[in-house]
Amino acid sequence: MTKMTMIEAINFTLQKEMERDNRVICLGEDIGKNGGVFRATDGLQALFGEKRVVDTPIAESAIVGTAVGMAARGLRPVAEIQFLGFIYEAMDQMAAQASRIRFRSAGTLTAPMVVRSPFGGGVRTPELHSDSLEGLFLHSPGMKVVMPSSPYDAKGLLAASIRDNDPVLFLEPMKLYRAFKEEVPEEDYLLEIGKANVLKEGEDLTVITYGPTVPLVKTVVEQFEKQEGLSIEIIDLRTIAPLDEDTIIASVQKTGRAVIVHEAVKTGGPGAEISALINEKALFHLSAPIIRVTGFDTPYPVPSVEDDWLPNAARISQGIHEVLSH
Amino acid sequence: MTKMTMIEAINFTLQKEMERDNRVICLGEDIGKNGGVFRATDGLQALFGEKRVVDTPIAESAIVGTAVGMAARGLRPVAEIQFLGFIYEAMDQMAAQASRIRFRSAGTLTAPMVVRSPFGGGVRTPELHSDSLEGLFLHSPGMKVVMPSSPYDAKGLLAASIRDNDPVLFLEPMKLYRAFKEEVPEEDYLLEIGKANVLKEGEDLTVITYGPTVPLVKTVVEQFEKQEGLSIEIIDLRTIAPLDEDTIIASVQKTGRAVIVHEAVKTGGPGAEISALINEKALFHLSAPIIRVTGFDTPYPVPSVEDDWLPNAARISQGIHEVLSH
Amino acid sequence: MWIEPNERIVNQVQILDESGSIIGTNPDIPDEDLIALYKWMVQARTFDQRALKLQRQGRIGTYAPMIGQEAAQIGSAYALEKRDWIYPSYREVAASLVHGVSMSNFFLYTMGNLQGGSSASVTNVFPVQIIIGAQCLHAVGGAWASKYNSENSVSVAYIGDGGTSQGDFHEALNFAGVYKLPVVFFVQNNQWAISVPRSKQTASDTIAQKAAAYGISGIQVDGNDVLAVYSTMKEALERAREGKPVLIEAVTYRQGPHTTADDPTKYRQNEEVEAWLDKDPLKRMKAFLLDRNLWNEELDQQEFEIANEKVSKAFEKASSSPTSKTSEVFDLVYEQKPKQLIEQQNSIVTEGALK
Amino acid sequence: MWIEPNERIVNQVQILDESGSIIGTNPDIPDEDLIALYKWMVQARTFDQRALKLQRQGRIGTYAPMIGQEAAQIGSAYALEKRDWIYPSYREVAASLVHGVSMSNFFLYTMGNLQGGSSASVTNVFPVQIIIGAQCLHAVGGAWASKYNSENSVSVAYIGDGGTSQGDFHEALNFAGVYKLPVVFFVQNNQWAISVPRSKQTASDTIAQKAAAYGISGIQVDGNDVLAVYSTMKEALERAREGKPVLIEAVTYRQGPHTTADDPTKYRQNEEVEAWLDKDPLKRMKAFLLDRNLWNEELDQQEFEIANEKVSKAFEKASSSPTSKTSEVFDLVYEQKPKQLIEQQNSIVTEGALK
Ligand SMILES: Cc1ncc(C[n+]2csc(CCOP(=O)(O)OP(=O)(O)O)c2C)c(N)n1
Ligand SMILES: Cc1ncc(C[n+]2csc(CCOP(=O)(O)OP(=O)(O)O)c2C)c(N)n1
Ligand SMILES: [Mg+2]
Ligand SMILES: [Mg+2]
Repeated sequence: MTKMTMIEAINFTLQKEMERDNRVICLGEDIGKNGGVFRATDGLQALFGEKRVVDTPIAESAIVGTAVGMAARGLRPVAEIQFLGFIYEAMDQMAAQASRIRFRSAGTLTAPMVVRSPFGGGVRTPELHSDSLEGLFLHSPGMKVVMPSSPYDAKGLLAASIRDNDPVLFLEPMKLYRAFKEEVPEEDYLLEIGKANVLKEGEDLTVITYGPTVPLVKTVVEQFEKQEGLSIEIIDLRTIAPLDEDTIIASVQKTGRAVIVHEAVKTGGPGAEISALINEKALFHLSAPIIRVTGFDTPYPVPSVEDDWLPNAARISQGIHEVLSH
Repeated sequence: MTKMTMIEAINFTLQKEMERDNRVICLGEDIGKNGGVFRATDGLQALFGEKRVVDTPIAESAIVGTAVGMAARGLRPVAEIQFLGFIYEAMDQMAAQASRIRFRSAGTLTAPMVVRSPFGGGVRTPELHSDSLEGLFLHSPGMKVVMPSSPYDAKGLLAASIRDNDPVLFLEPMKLYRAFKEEVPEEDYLLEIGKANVLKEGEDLTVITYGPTVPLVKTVVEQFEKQEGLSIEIIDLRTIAPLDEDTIIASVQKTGRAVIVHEAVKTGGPGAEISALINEKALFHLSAPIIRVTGFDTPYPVPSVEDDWLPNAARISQGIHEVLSH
Repeated sequence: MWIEPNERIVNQVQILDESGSIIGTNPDIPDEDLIALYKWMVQARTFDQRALKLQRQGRIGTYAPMIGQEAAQIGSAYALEKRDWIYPSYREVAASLVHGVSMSNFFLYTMGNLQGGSSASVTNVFPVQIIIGAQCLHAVGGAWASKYNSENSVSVAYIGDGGTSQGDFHEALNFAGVYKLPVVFFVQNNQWAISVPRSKQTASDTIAQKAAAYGISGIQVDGNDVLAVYSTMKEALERAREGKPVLIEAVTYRQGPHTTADDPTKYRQNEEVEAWLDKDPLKRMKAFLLDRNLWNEELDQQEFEIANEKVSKAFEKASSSPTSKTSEVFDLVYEQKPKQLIEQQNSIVTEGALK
Repeated sequence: MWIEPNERIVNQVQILDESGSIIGTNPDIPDEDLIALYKWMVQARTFDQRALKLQRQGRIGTYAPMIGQEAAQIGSAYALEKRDWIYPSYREVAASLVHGVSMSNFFLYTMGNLQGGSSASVTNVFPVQIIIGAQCLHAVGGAWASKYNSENSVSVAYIGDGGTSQGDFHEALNFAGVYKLPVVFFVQNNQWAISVPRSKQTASDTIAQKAAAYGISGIQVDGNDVLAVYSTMKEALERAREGKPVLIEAVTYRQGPHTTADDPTKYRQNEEVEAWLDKDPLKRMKAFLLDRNLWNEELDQQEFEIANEKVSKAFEKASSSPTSKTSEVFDLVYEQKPKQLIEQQNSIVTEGALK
């Protein structure tokens, strides 16, 4: 066991996976000598050479598209999209190519590949560097979408993603890269894709979240429980495609109340699907409307106002209050 | 008044709008001499010349991106994307450029433009020619998404879209292009963007749908009412971004039951948002879970199985039955 | 100092003229290959014409005829080794057949059968790509994998003149150049992209010259001259195998409609079509073989009959293949079906009963 | 027959050598313009260095310094007419200032103030584009609008060497060629795209030669030679005004980090930086002016002081401008706020009270 930040855990996992399987190769902008703009691939080129850690020209469609081509021919590419806001450029290769090659080829070809990308706000970036676009891929069958909220999860989920035989979009909450350290086993372990993590059990309400907002939700819930003497369950989804229905439904059946928290804009986002799912499968257990505490329905704004725009402590508390008021 | 098919209504409206405002120009693949692969722009190049009806190279990002550039400099481009499945190629220009230029420029520049595209299934096309991807744009603030379900609506909504000062994605249900004719006034009229159309009032249940599935829903509902002696309300959304909350909520508050029908795949689609919205604002009026009858969570399949894959009469009836069973 | 527009004059590689006489140097191609090339053209054309007919009869779905492009497709695919890969668009039936896809498989594709995409299970041919340009990146990725594993396999992306306008085409050629990959971009410039003529697709005089943007080799070849295409492709493959990517422009003509859903009389003159019929690739190669005494009319008739028979058998086979079941689609999304798909799959079975 | 990789030798346009002496033909540029060009360079560099310092002090956000690229940006922007438009990326502060954006507006941008994007309200400068390549298409669309309305206005897209790899770059140049639009693509080849050197971005020897792919004019110019850039841009604008699009490659160097978030010592050698400092654009132009007796050390010092003063004032102005309010963001999504946004806007106001 060593204490690692999330970025260290990611870096460590990439190294281990590359050692384990020489079909794994990393490609992306500035991931070589520079080690990635966040240093996720730091030192990997020195270890594995330019053949396995490849700096690419600036062309996201090509990064994803060539990864599809590689994966279909037996490699296990791990592509980096420098910031999730740039994935729009690769949308066809993500949603119409990587996601559909198994289908199109009647199962004769597959795209076992990972597209890693930092995402989420709160770190004062220029425009289009803080967008949470995971919702687009929830609506793109064939793609899995996985996101860690801690160093431990990052390692287990990234290793599982690289070994998965389907394309995985692996989203790394930028603001958590160096937010804290925790114990991470150096030994091999995998966390199951498609399985949510009940971070904390509770009886009165369920907060469903994932990725960047998990630590914040934990803090808010802790305070709330102390102040109000309540018991709140927290679900960290870990995977949003496919969603872990069982865990979500079981929890809401117990608590009867749900708040969903994510940074992605509200309308048409992951929260909509989660709410619709609960409605479909646990409506009669609900004691209150499901509240979504999310980014507002605007473009991700400039740094000077992002703290108010994001689902912050005040807004999450307000959401919880509202659900409890019924 | 003349009887027109939807494709005729679209063609007629484009002509009228081009006559009315010479800032309106059409661009897209094969829209000139060929008049578009569905003949939506038939005859327009002969009327307005190559300057105003422009065949483009095959480059969707450029079609949308140059339209953004034109619109910001005072033109009113109407771009055609030949099939909605190809919009992935233009995703950045749609969601990060057209949608955000007002925001980015602090309101000093706008993108008054329309992107027209046929969409939806049931007509035995090759792969990626039948996809319903409107859900992606519901989750892209700054873009409006409008879809007619009849020739009359097509004219009023298209004219309104062209005159709107924000970018509009105007989606034309391919299977309805020539499905039927109806009276369409030749005079100018506009249908309000953002306003749903209550096609039929009812007391026992609300079916919410839009675009290609509207006529089917009408037929199924009619049969259902006859057979079961029920009264069902049908809402044709006409616009899915922004959603007409008031109409949806008022209806569900009355009926207490809702079925949502669309061809887009279920998970993360427009139905999820509608369901979440109802949950948020009318939960205590609900007597039954909201059921979504949609495309399945797979890539749009090959022609030989599409009729079973689509929300057909059997599946819609089943959905209605299910909601009524509570 | 200025690079003036289209300053480079690009010469086309030609071996046979329109009447089938040798123009350039006599190619060093064994007789059996000469005959095989022609036989493939006969088969491809026969398939193509039947498919068109079957579509008109409503027995198969939308079909994109390649009549006129046989030399380009067959000359290029015939030059490949079995271990090479091709990445076709929707119009590459001839190239695909040559590289090992069965006619019945292609019929299944046009019938909207899920198995129509399974070519890669029997030979190195990627499934048909509908999105213009996307396959170029897959070919680059494939070439990359092959270089990585020292497989000595070249990847060939087929694309049309119109496809060269797409961003993916650019990104693919650029990556190929940077990583020195064993890949050939084979552009069939058939003069039309649906209704848009080559001249409106790009202002560059030739497509071959686009190679200059990527520091790779480019060449233009008479795409209706199967010998020129074959020899050029051979050279290209040699370069590619050494890690020198190549852009080939094969100048040819789409004699038929874009697809069975298209009406070309809307946008092009009959005279143009007629003029290109004179350059027909089969006619030309046949004349050459006749002249060499490698062929005669009787053999020719026989060959068309054999081809007809083959196509008929293939169509029968496809027609009697199990049709796709809706429930199958749920098995092809992920390696393991998540709960949602299991539920949806089950719901469909129930509904089948309901109808 | 083969177009061999990089067969075309591209010569760079140069007027001043590194020491500021005339190499080529003496340019026909009035003294006041010569002085103005230099003064702009002084202002731009002063702004740039201050911005860097302010970022280090945490008073502005991420900043992308353009030190070393003053000649490229100013030489090109100074050649424009007021009615021309520029479409910048994130690094075009110098070009933007020359074309009429105020320093305080640029500071607002770096401070994350919504008003930082409002340049187009005062001058023909599009807001900063973050997405590599996207602005090229907007410039093409703008040029198209200008041609449509016979405005005689050229649109200039600024992009970096790395940006030429993007699909949008390709599609933009191709459209420009097809429609013969009044547009100039001005590539600042500053040798680096963050950590990726030019040599790994594309296998083409020069970026200028990429023009060949689009049937448009291309030219390479010494981007640290403000006179060469200015004269070349003048010619380019003439061509563009006649509907002949131009691709210019200005060879220059990014002396600083990619942005304030970047550490270039990770990936490049100090010797390389040093070598390029010898080619510094200000040094060179100053030597030229001194030699011509159009300038002296006193004037120089004075000019830096004036610039410093101006930058200070601009920063003060920006700092004392109203900060953006969260509620404003809801007003900038659509012309009219839909119900959802009104509700969300109202909710934010309430919450402000809660905190
Ligand atoms: C991304 C994308 N845009 C548009 C289309 C529609 N489309 C199909 S074929 C075609 C023309 C292609 O022309 P070309 O590349 O010359 O190939 P050809 O059909 O002549 O073989 C178009 C526009 C598509 N399939 N994909
Ligand atoms: C579509 C997209 N991909 C990646 C990035 C991240 N990024 C920002 S600047 C940059 C390098 C650009 O290099 P170049 O075009 O040479 O311009 P320079 O920074 O040197 O001025 C990269 C990769 C981006 N902003 N947009
Ligand atoms: Mg073509
Ligand atoms: Mg650069």
